[in-house]
Amino acid sequence: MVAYQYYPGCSLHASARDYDESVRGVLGHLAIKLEEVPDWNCCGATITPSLNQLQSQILPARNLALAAENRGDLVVPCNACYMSLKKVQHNMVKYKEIREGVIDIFSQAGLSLTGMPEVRHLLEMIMEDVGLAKVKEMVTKPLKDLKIVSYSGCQLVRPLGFDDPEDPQALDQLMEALGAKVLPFSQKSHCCGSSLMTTQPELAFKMVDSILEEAKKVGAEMVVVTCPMCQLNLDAYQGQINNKFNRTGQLPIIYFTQLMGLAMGLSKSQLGIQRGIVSSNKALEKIV
Amino acid sequence: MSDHKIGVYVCHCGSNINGVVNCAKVTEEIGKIGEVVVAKDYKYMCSDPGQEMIKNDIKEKGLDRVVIAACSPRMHEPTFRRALEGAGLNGYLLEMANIREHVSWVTKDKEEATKKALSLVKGAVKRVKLHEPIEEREVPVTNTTLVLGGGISGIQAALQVAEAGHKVYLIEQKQYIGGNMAKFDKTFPTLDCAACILTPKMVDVGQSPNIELYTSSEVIKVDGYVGNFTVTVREKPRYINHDKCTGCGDCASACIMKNRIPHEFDEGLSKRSAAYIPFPQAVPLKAVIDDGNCLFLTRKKCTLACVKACGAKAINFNQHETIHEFKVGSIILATGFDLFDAKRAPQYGYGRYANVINGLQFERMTNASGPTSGHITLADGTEPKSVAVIHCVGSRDENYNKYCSRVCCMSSVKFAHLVKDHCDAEVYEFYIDMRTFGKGYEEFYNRVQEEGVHFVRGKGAEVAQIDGRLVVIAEDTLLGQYREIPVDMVILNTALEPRVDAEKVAQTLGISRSGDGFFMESHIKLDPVTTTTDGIYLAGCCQSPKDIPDSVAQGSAAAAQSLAIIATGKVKISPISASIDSEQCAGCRICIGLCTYRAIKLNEETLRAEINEAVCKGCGTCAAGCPSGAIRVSHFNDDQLLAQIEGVLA
Amino acid sequence: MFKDFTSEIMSYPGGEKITACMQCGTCTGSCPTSHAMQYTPRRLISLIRANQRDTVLQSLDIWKCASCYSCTTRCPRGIKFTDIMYILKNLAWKEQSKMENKNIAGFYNAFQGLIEKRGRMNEAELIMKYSFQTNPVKLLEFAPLGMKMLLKGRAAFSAPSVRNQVQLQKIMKLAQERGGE
Amino acid sequence: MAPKLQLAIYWAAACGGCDVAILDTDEKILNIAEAADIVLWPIAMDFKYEDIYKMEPGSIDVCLFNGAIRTSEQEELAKALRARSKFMIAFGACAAWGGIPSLANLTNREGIFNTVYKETATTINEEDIRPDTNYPGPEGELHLPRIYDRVWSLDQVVDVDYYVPGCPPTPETIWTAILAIVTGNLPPKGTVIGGTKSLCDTCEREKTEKKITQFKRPFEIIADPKKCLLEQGLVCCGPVTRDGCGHRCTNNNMPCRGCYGPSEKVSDQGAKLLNAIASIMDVKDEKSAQELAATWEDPAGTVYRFSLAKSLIYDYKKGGE
Repeated sequence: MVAYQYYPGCSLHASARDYDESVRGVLGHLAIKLEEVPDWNCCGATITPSLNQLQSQILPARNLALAAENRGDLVVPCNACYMSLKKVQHNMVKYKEIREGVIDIFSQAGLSLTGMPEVRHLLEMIMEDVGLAKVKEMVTKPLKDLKIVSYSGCQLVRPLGFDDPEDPQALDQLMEALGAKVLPFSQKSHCCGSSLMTTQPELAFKMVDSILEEAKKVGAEMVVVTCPMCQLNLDAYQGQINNKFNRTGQLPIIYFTQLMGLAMGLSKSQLGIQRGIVSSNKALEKIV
Repeated sequence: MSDHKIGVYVCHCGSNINGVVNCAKVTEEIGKIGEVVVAKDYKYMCSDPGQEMIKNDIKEKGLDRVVIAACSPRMHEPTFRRALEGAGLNGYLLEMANIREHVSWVTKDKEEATKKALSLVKGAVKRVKLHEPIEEREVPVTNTTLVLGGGISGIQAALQVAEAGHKVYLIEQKQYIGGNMAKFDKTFPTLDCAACILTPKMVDVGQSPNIELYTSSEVIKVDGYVGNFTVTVREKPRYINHDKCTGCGDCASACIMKNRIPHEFDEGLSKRSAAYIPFPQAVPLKAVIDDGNCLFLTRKKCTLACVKACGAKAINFNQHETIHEFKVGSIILATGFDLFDAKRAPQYGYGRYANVINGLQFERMTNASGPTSGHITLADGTEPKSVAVIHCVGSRDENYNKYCSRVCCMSSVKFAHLVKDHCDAEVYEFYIDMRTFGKGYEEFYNRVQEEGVHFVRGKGAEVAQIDGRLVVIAEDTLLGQYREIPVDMVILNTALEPRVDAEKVAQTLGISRSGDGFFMESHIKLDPVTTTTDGIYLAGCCQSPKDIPDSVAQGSAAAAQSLAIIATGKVKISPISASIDSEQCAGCRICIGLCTYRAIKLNEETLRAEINEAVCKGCGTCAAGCPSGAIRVSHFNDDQLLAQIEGVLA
Repeated sequence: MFKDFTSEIMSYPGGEKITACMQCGTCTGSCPTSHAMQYTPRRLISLIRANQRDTVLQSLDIWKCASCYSCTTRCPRGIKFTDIMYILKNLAWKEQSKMENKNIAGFYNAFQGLIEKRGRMNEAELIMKYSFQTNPVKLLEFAPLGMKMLLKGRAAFSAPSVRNQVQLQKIMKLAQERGGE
Repeated sequence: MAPKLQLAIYWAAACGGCDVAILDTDEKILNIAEAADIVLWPIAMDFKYEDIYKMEPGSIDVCLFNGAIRTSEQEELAKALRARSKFMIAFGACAAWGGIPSLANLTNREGIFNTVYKETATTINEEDIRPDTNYPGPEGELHLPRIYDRVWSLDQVVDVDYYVPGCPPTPETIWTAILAIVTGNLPPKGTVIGGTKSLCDTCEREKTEKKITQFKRPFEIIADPKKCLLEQGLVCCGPVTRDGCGHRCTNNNMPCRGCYGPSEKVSDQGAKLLNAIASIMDVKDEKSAQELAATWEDPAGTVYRFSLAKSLIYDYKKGGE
């Protein structure tokens, strides 16, 4: 059994519980073992870096230090956490003053940085380590005729991501491997507004609306996401946004792992599918 | 102890050196060294009086070695060598210490600079003692020229050499000459019709008794050296007998692949057959068979309708490739450029949105003999009511190419004019800086401004398609506002890039490329036509992006270089070269792979390496790599270098 | 100290290349929120280079960055503008007097406070804290969504935290003490 | 009958292998004994310093000096013997170019002491005691030799007449040297007794154009016995090393380690080899060069295994402290 270290991030223990459930379900099904990083802490997302640069290095660095105690790559399902962890790793290599600052602070708190694991997004790991061939092999219920758009979001592909920052391909390829019909979508890596949704909703509403409207126009039945933040903004606020801009129609926002699970024959409840604010029952009728 | 008589001359270079380095102090200190009989400093050592001073000292004081502390030897070593020779001393008994570029220009602290200058001069003194007199050699020149590339600059160069009465081999990779210019409609700033000015030159090439044209051909090997190259050329089979083909096009009409293959000459905007005439003015005007798409050649399954249709019986599927070998005195490289593939910048929607096109596609669209017969049309056949031109796609951008592609500002303005001229749509130009530097260019820009084109200062950031309409997103930086401007058509004015096979060509010819990937000239200002390999010259966009006037000028300049060595009849070869001590050579072959100029070969009988000193450039790479120390570079041998280091460190 | 604002920005990781800007506006054109900014990203660079420190740090525009990194990816001169936005926010935050928007300050305070205290985030708790710090009426606005989330099992009310809180608090405090750079 | 040769054999920083090598001349040792009186040979016979100091200048005909110079005692003895010997011979790689002991020059005295007296896993030295040159013992103050900051070859501290290369020198080489001295058939001063070509030159393995795609260590592959070892990724010092050893290593399918020192035209054995190997690494850019270089275990210890003391990167001309 291949083993990875798992950094779920705060959301997956709360608002994105469904993501966590489907991740564990699918990877279990693929005989991949996840070991949760012991005593991990919040990555600081985009908030801590806005307030205090050193703290924003310290938070992810502590996770990297804890993860370094075990073996295996560090797999991260959340785009924001992925970017935070990867960026700190990058900074620690590139900037001597950051590296020394972090190590010095750690030494005063009994923490040592013995090494750093490879930080990889869950999608990256599935594409590169599991591979499309294996995924196709595991599909028992192809998502035939399910029309989707894949929405990678920004921090999966920028600035240090593994896919093309303008026109990411991995999620499209994975969804096609599951049998879904992937529609052309120009906003694959546009931004969902992230935390602006709370502080400046007028900005975030417009961003989400633009994404949802294009998805509807190209005829998508669902939007597939790789990040709990994207999911929350697109799903939970969809009602309010529709009201504000007088839009009709609702689009379910689903995690890619949930569709993987369905295609591989796992049950809806096992994958947390009922937890979407916008129900996906209708869209999924034809496959389940 | 050797008893040399060394003269040391420290140049002030006005205040260039003396402003930082205390030249008098350096002179005084160096004069204390025993073998230095003369030490002088002077305002301009390279001036006539400066040189006279050196010559007189050599004659009067019997100097046998000279050290000059001045600028880079690249600048004035030949000058001072001539001075030594004028006084009867071998020019290689000279050593220059570069106290300008290496000291005064890069050091702020005056004391440090003086100290460093003194060290360098001491090194030079130690070294010059070990210099040996060496002689330059002369070799005869073959009076033929090979031009590689049949675009406008290659054509210009070939015609000029041919007109001077000398033989030219013109090698073109495509089936026809004319290059990119043949695709244009109008040229800036005069709006001359490209075909009208280019076609006569193409015809001249075809008719000149001094030009042997080889199309569908490429250079696969170059041996030899300046004045005496042997070039091997592979001519691919064309499956058409050129003596019989009349260029009538009957084969094209008959071909069962008709209208099924994207036509390269039309940048994919039209479809062609597998047998076709490239374009009506093509030289040579002969049919071409596309071996990648011909059903007979690829699958042996075809009714051979073309063969039946050809009245001249010109089609011959039994042709094979031919290898030619030419002896030439010089080579002119004019291989042109590739257009940046706009798909590499997906944010502009090229390849995704039908009405996003590149500049060459627009050229074909406006060309009267092009796919739309000169009409500017959208994918649905209608005329656009608004057009955006985005500058700098793939240029001036760290993510793609850092350099400015130089022609796009002007061609964009030309596009704007042509749109106004053809269909009077609104035109938006998205630019970073307008660079209209040539003769008549600013005036042309001014004229197009007056035609009512909207110039938006801001780089197009993205092209979106909203409700079926293209939208260019950019900041109007003069307004300081984010803008979304809806248009019907977007023209991406993409970068000019080094050709995809530039590295291969550079290796075949043994020349270098600069950081941007274009072929490297030997001096960017004073020698932009020659390469670092003697006898190989550059013309046109293979050296850097340039417009037609500049390409033509460089083509002529390259021709002049080639004619110059033919006129002299002989070339001088630098005496600095490597030699192999066959007693010490172990035949390990390390040096052979290292030599960029292919000057080293293994003697199969003795199993020792041998150097062709005429080809050797004296770069020293082999000497550094030779593990047994068998290779020695004259004028740069280990003893001399170590002595210099010791002198500097002393 | 610093000669001017430009050298101050350049001294932080990510701010190095600010002088390379050629004012092409690709950043603004790529930014999903620049339409709502008084000073677009390109103008902010101009203002920094014109040494208008207060204008920049007092601007609410810097708090409109969503950290999507579009500007950074597309910048033709390799300027990491997202990182520069972070630097600007750091400086503005340190000089609190320059922070005017209560909502923004409240949210960032609430988030940071929770992390410093417990090391992990809880959205429900964050929203409550944020609302109390700014305007408790907000709670009513969030209530319907909160209810939905609760019903779907997506709200956790128990406060999650790291076990080694002492260690986490210590390293966060040390980082804070070092001037937040 | 001519008077017997007065022969001294001394060792400095060395492993003792050179002394054993003299015995390895087998029955020829008897011929040596016949031709020479051994006046000094610490490994085999009992001598005191006073015995040496008592000798007159020029009273020793030949001194075979093996080992490098790394302590004050060794330098002192080298000078004392030089003063009393007609011919001073740097015997073996250590005396000639510093040998393996001179790899210590990659660090300094402090670094070596740290390793030996502090950092090794089995060392317990809580008071951080370091060797000292003075020790107040019960019988009075004792003086110990001082260890130098770096290791020198013999000719960096005294004038040397001939060099006998090898680690250790082969019996054939030793015999050639002794024969030359006994018969008075002397080559020019400074000559290295050995071949005049490089080992690579006389090596019979088949050579083609070289490209190293991966560095290998001898235990990792079974090398093709017919082909050039360097081409198989084994770092062989043959190209830069003097021949005359009889190809003992390469004949046994092991790469040359360079113990016969730099060949005739090579001034810096390690730098030359490093240069040559860098030239044939099959790489395209800096990154792939770094990746390939990382597969090479201990480059400095490989190219400079026997000659670091003579490397140009140090101030190679001065000796002593």
